[in-house]
Amino acid sequence: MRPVPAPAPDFVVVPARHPGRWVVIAVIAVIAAVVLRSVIINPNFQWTVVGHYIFADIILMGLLTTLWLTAIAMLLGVVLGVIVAVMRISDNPIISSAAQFFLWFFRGTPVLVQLIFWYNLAALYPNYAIGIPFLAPHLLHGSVNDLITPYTAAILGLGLNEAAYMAEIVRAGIMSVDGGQAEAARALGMKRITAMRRIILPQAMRFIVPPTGNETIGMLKTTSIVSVIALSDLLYSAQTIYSRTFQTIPLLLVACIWYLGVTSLLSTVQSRIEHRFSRGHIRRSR
Amino acid sequence: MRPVPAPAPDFVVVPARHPGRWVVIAVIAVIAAVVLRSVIINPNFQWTVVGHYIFADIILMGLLTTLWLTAIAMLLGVVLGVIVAVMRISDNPIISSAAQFFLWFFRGTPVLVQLIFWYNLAALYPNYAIGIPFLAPHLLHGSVNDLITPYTAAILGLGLNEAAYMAEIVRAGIMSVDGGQAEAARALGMKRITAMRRIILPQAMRFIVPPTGNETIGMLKTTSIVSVIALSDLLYSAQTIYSRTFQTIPLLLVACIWYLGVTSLLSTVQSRIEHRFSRGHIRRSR
Amino acid sequence: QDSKLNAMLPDDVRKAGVLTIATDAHYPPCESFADDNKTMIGYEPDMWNAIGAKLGVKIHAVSTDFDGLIPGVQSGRYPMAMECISDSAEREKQVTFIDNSYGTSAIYALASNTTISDDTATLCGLKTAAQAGTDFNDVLTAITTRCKKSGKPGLTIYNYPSADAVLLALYSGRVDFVMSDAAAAADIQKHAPKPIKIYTNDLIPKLYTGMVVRPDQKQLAEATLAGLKAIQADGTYDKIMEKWDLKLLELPNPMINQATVQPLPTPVP
Amino acid sequence: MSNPLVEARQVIKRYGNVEVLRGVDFTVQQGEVACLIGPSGSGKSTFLRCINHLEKIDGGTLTVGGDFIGYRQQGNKLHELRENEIAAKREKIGMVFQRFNLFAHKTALENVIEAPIVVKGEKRQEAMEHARSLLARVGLSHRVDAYPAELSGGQQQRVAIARALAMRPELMLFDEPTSALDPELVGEVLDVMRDLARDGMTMIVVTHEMGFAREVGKTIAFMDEGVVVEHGTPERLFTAPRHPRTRAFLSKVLKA
Amino acid sequence: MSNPLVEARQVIKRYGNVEVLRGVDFTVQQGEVACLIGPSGSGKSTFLRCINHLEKIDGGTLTVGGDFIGYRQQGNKLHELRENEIAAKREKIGMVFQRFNLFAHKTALENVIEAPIVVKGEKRQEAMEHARSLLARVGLSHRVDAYPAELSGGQQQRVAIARALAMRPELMLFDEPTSALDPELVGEVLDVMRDLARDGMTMIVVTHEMGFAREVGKTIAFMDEGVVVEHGTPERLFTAPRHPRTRAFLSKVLKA
Ligand SMILES: Nc1ncnc2c1ncn2[C@@H]1O[C@H](COP(=O)(O)OP(=O)(O)OP(=O)(O)O)[C@@H](O)[C@H]1O
Ligand SMILES: Nc1ncnc2c1ncn2[C@@H]1O[C@H](COP(=O)(O)OP(=O)(O)OP(=O)(O)O)[C@@H](O)[C@H]1O
Ligand SMILES: [Mg+2]
Ligand SMILES: [Mg+2]
Repeated sequence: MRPVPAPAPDFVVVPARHPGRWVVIAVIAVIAAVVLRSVIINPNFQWTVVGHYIFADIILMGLLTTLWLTAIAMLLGVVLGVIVAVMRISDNPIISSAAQFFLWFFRGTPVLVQLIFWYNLAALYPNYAIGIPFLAPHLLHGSVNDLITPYTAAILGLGLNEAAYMAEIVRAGIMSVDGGQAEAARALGMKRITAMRRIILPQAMRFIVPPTGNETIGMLKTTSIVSVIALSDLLYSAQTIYSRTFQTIPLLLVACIWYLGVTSLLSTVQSRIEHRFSRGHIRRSR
Repeated sequence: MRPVPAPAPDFVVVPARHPGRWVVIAVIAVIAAVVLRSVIINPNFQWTVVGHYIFADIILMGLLTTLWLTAIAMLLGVVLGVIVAVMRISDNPIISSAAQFFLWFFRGTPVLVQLIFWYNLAALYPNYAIGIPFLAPHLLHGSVNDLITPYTAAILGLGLNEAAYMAEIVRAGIMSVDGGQAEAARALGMKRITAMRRIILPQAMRFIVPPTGNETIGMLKTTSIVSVIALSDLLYSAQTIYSRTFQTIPLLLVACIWYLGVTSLLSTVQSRIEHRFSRGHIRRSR
Repeated sequence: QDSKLNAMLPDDVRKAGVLTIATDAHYPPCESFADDNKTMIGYEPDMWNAIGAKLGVKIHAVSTDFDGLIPGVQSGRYPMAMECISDSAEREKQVTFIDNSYGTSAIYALASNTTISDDTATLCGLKTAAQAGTDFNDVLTAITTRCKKSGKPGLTIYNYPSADAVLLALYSGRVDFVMSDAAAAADIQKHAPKPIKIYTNDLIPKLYTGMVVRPDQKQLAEATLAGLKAIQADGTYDKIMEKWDLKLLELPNPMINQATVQPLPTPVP
Repeated sequence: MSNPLVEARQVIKRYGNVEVLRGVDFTVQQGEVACLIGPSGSGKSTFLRCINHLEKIDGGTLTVGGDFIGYRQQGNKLHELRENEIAAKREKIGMVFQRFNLFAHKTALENVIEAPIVVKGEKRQEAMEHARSLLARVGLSHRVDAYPAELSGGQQQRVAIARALAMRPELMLFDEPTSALDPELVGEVLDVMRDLARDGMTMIVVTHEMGFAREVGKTIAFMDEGVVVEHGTPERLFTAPRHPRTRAFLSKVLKA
Repeated sequence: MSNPLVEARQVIKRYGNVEVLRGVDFTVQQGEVACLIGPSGSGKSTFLRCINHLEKIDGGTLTVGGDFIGYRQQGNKLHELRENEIAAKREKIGMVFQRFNLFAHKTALENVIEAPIVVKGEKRQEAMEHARSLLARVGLSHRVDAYPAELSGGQQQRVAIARALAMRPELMLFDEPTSALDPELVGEVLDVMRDLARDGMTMIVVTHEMGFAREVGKTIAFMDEGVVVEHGTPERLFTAPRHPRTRAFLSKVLKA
């Protein structure tokens, strides 16, 4: 190595220019303006109709149904999904095949069919009776139709279906956690299930959250399928109106505006959760 | 340490018994038998009707539509999804916001609306004209209805929608690949895009495949939404028949049987692909 | 209320004092939701309320998507369904009909389209649409058959899942004409974004439409039929049909499963 | 001297068809520090993992404190235990890994209190106090709230030691605890281990730090190809290895 | 001696508000081996990464072969290059990481041929031949088809060296290439590096292997807190360090 040379001659640094970027910005701006203008002035969009219905009671009621159905179905889906995923990777062959069967069945059939099935369980089994053989054969009994209201059917149908999809996501997440973590937990005397709950799952969340965001946003739209069991969500409420007034496009716009709003909200929540679960995981420099 | 003691006294090892397992197996077997029996003998299922329609031409045609729509929509979804995901994590703020807008819009609106929108573009814009201002103002022009057939509308609607969901999945996958891999690629002189294509994405596949399996199986059922644009998939074909004959339950069974079959096939393919992409990733002992 | 009619009802319905009817309230003028989106309006709601009054039961109407309708009846969740359901031999194998009116269809086209007329020949080679799984499709097939017989090209038929999707295809110019319920003509013309003209055709048949119950609900079917006859006898039926501008579709002598008991002629293409 | 805490006789372990441990004999007395050395792949880690039954053995006997970790003894019958029953028995054995394996989503303090709370059911307050004193002992009082990714390797390994000690084990197993560390950081971890040895903790240490083995080890065992080839006091083994394989190995390692 | 391949003058690098490099001066001649030593966090890795512009510098100048890696010079103006233009310039600089960073989904051979094919556009056949000869040179002819996870650390690091050499670089950067290796395996990697040095490759090596630095290094630079505190020949630096910080560091490392 040489003795340190004299200080460097003063170079002037010229930052990298990206002329392409400005062209792209300009083109996008022009296109956006044209599209926006044509959307606003195009009479087919019937903006006055949109304005009339956007806060209509029926739409807001539908939105409410969409929101709570999504919330409950996702809750059930995540909780059951975690359980099924853990069962699926169990060493016990029975537990793991049971989980696999669940996955196969509920991923494999359309949710429409599942809903109709639950709702009309009575067609197959009109009455139920739970009892203790010989002693009290009919401890609890009644009509299946009374037991399964549209709400229970919707929650069962959407929740179980979602659980199957979530199970697959959770499984992938668990597999992505470094094996050393489980090993350390076992060496400390934790039971498998404790290690899963306290050590593996919290770390798997990093991988689980983004696809779960997808599922939640998807569920928001899937709920409209409950119209087959006489429940009316946001989209179906809009459809109800336009089946009478034939104002199809403006009413779909009303639904879209609400969906976009809720989706934006959920995306924000998602990136917060993602941030939270990346705790302790500093990505090495790129 | 002591001198080595005499060989161990001969203990007899009694393997762990899992009496619980056998009870569970028995219970499951009994339940399965009861359910199966009741499914087979229950007249509501109308198995003869199922048998009559299971290989009916219209059902098989519907199945075909389901299959090719799923294939093309997923293909478009994956390809576009990868592009959008890569754009989303780009350093270039314009590219990344464009990707974010795409995600926001296509995840945020129901696919039903997107389909109706594409299909009925003509209601909004009856004609199109692409030209060079002043010189050849109408180089290409025609009726939008001729341009957008049910098929193009279906592919656009399903594919773009799926792309938004896939983008989120791919992004999560890319973030899960160790940062050192990108670094090594850059140090070897690879351009970002080359590193992404050759090094990062193939390794991200491990994380991408399971949720993509979910998406594909979901898409299989989502295709039935194309009925709004006069295409008839498996489920809708069944619906068309039962809306005439009122044999709702047996025809839904027909659809379910096919869906379960295809899902089983896809699950097998998925685990093969998963296996393939875990190449070089030996999990440390659990 | 007529105590003799009330006595005809099955015990469970009579004791409950409520009869649940499932429908899909998205088909004006059969039934649709009023502006409050709770009340169902249409000629069928008027009719079921009148019959309910005669039978001495309250009617509880539930709107559900069609896919849930028949399974709901078969499972006993809904004792009855009413949704301008047209009667056919095939459907009678699944459910029992109490027919209450005629149903028929009409051809709808944009007023700007001047080539179409009541003559079948003007329709040959055009694009058309109808709701999937409906009898409208049989008419379209018949038109195609006649066109082909006279050496002309047949129709290109698109099927959509709902009446509004069919109309949207017409407005967006995707099809030249559509086939839909004749009863809806007034509503369609009132709400259409573009002027609409209506045509008839000699290939359009008349059908019976009615309420449906599970085949083993003979007693409920008989009671309902008796109620229907009662409102015909006292003139309520006439008033309802007149109010909805449907006098032409009145069914003078209603029966159970009329499509097989007293088949209507099908026009020959 | 007549109180063996760990006693292994003819321990055999197979992965599929490969016999990784081919009859290991090994005894450690209460309060003793035993070092295991040997080339890569000789089965050192595998043997260590057998001791707390992270791996099931396929032959021989292996007891800790006279107790079969994976079995319940009844007469001359050994009833295999289920995973959850074994878990409880692992409490008394602490283990420190080469790659630390700290829980990445928990701070240093949370790492240490986790097992006492969820496994032993200690009160949070108590566990915290104990954890703080342990972290102080390994010189990390100022870093209790840092996440593992924010700690240097040496600091992470010291947290790992504190985590194992929090369960108040009778025996500590170390699997190359310093080999993932920068040379500068090795010292701080060895210091902690020296300290533990002085306090009378029974320890089995797989290590490549010959200086440490010589200074702290009461006995050294040299493993190769799944057996303990030779063992003895450090003085004897390092100065007069009897077996040619021991000699070859030592010459290679001591030179580097 | 008048042909500096790498020339750094007053290089400054900040992460946010933290100045990590606070004016580094450093020169390496063509064909020379320079070793960088210093405590953890002193900025050795950061400086190495600045040389091939994996990090952008915030002040000073840094040239390789007279060329500004991140800039195009025009008169006394330095035009910043875009990432893709810089990529091309990195070809002539090979880099070996502490954690190897082999492409996990590719075999040893595929790791080595990847960059020549996709970056330089070499023919597959040619690249394969070259790769095989390089893998033979690092003693891995028998393991060409193994995936990284199937290789020992020492073998992985040797593949990483072959991978860097496959681009026929003028300069090789090593960032603690042996610190993640078991002591037994260190030797095999250092042997390969010795070999390279003998063949006249210009190398900058961040290392804790003082024996290697002393034997192979032409010059040694000691870094602390973002500056080169002292540099000189190994003999001088190791036997008569001038700066007290150098002395403190060396005493700690040489003892371990
Ligand atoms: N889960 C496993 N499946 C198959 N083989 C294994 C497994 N774990 C270890 N082995 C093999 O067992 C042998 C002993 O491995 P072990 O890790 O015990 O060696 P070691 O002495 O600890 O080596 P090192 O110093 O490299 O850590 C090796 O050949 C290894 O490849
Ligand atoms: N991406 C980053 N963001 C913020 N600070 C960083 C980043 N990378 C490194 N640093 C900080 O820069 C300083 C120098 O780090 P560097 O890795 O260059 O040190 P080093 O000498 O290589 O140390 P070691 O011997 O531990 O590898 C450290 O204090 C480190 O915390
Ligand atoms: Mg080991
Ligand atoms: Mg470093």
